[in-house]
Amino acid sequence: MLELFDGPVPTEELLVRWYQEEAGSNYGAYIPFIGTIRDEDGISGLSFDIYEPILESWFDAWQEKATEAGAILKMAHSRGDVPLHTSSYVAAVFSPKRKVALKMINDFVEDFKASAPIWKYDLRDGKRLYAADRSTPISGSGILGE
Amino acid sequence: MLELFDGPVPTEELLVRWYQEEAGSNYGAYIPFIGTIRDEDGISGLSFDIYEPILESWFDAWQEKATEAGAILKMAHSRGDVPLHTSSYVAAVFSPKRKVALKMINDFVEDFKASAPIWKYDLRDGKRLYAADRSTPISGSGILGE
Amino acid sequence: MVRVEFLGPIQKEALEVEASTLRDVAAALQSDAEVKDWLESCAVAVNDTLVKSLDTALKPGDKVSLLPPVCGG
Amino acid sequence: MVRVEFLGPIQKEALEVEASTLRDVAAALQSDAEVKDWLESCAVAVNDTLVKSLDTALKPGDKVSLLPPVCGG
Repeated sequence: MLELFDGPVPTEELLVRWYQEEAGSNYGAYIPFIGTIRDEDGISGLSFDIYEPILESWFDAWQEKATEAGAILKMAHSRGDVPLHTSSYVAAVFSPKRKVALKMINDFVEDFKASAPIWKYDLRDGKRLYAADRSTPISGSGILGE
Repeated sequence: MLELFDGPVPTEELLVRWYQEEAGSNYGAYIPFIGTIRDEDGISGLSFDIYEPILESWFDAWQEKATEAGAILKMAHSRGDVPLHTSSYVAAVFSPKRKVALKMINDFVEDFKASAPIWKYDLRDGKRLYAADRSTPISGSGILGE
Repeated sequence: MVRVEFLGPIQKEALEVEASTLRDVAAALQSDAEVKDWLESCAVAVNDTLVKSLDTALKPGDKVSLLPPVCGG
Repeated sequence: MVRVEFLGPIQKEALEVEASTLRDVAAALQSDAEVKDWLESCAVAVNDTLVKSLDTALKPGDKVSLLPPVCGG
């Protein structure tokens, strides 16, 4: 399940609702990851663009991988502006097994950072500035420059 | 912070309260781990004994390690009986950095399983049976048998 | 004609390009001053599937998307 | 005398043992049929600190705890 929100994600509600959704599913381990906007470098917040068709197919491929391991994934992300100290990203894995869950949340979050078609902007002095220095080319990038 | 509860841990309340407690602390990553009792092998639940003095010193040593990495840890665990599909264990790391948080929740939970002075019992047919086959000798065990 | 779309921070309207493979798209974009500097760092999707070869065949109406470096979370 | 306590699933009341090192405690427990089989798998704490040497010195009033294999979570 992939949920997108305009502005901050409703972290408390998601953490509780996801727990309750799977309360009877007999998963032994639930590991959420929550990403919150830090006050640094004088920004007033971050802003995000998402390309949904490819985000959805990326997430579906991960859900399939989770299913093969007996696990499931849930994810929520913000579109648009997100103020300091609020959250823009919540992901979670549920698995019967602790070790599967610990490895999967790590691998999922790392691949998310490297591959999910989401662009980040600093909000500073009323401007929306692409965070080029913290961004990563998706694997296979550059073929048009050859 | 280490919190012990008679019976199930109040997972929803903990996940939300811990998030709110650190909402202004400028941590970028929050990763809880929630352990829930699975319905397997005909048990009606699990039960736990805890030796608190050593659990506390074990946790304090981890908190110190977290502090050195700029992170903090929180943990809650059950004492006594915990029914199926309720939770007995919630741990969490907060860190400025994603990678520190992902590594720390893994290492903390794995060391918890290997070292925390907590004993698990299956509840089955009205009896409380030590889960010897799933238990791990603490590092350095056996000196009295030499 | 295929439609070329620019995602995220690339501030550019979509283009219509005559192309039978991605190689034709690359040639058209390399001569476009506005977008040239993005090419080295962009991934490419055809009809919302990422592709990795310039030999990828295109047919009229296909959608080619350029995805600059990402940073979700 | 030191006090020897048995934790978790070891169903045994605490003992008072005459001991100047852990080696003396080991000798006393090895001759105790109720607890003998636990010794190979137990960790040992003196005054709530885990120790790894039989040469650990003990003084009157010290608390020695036996910790059988654990499984929290």
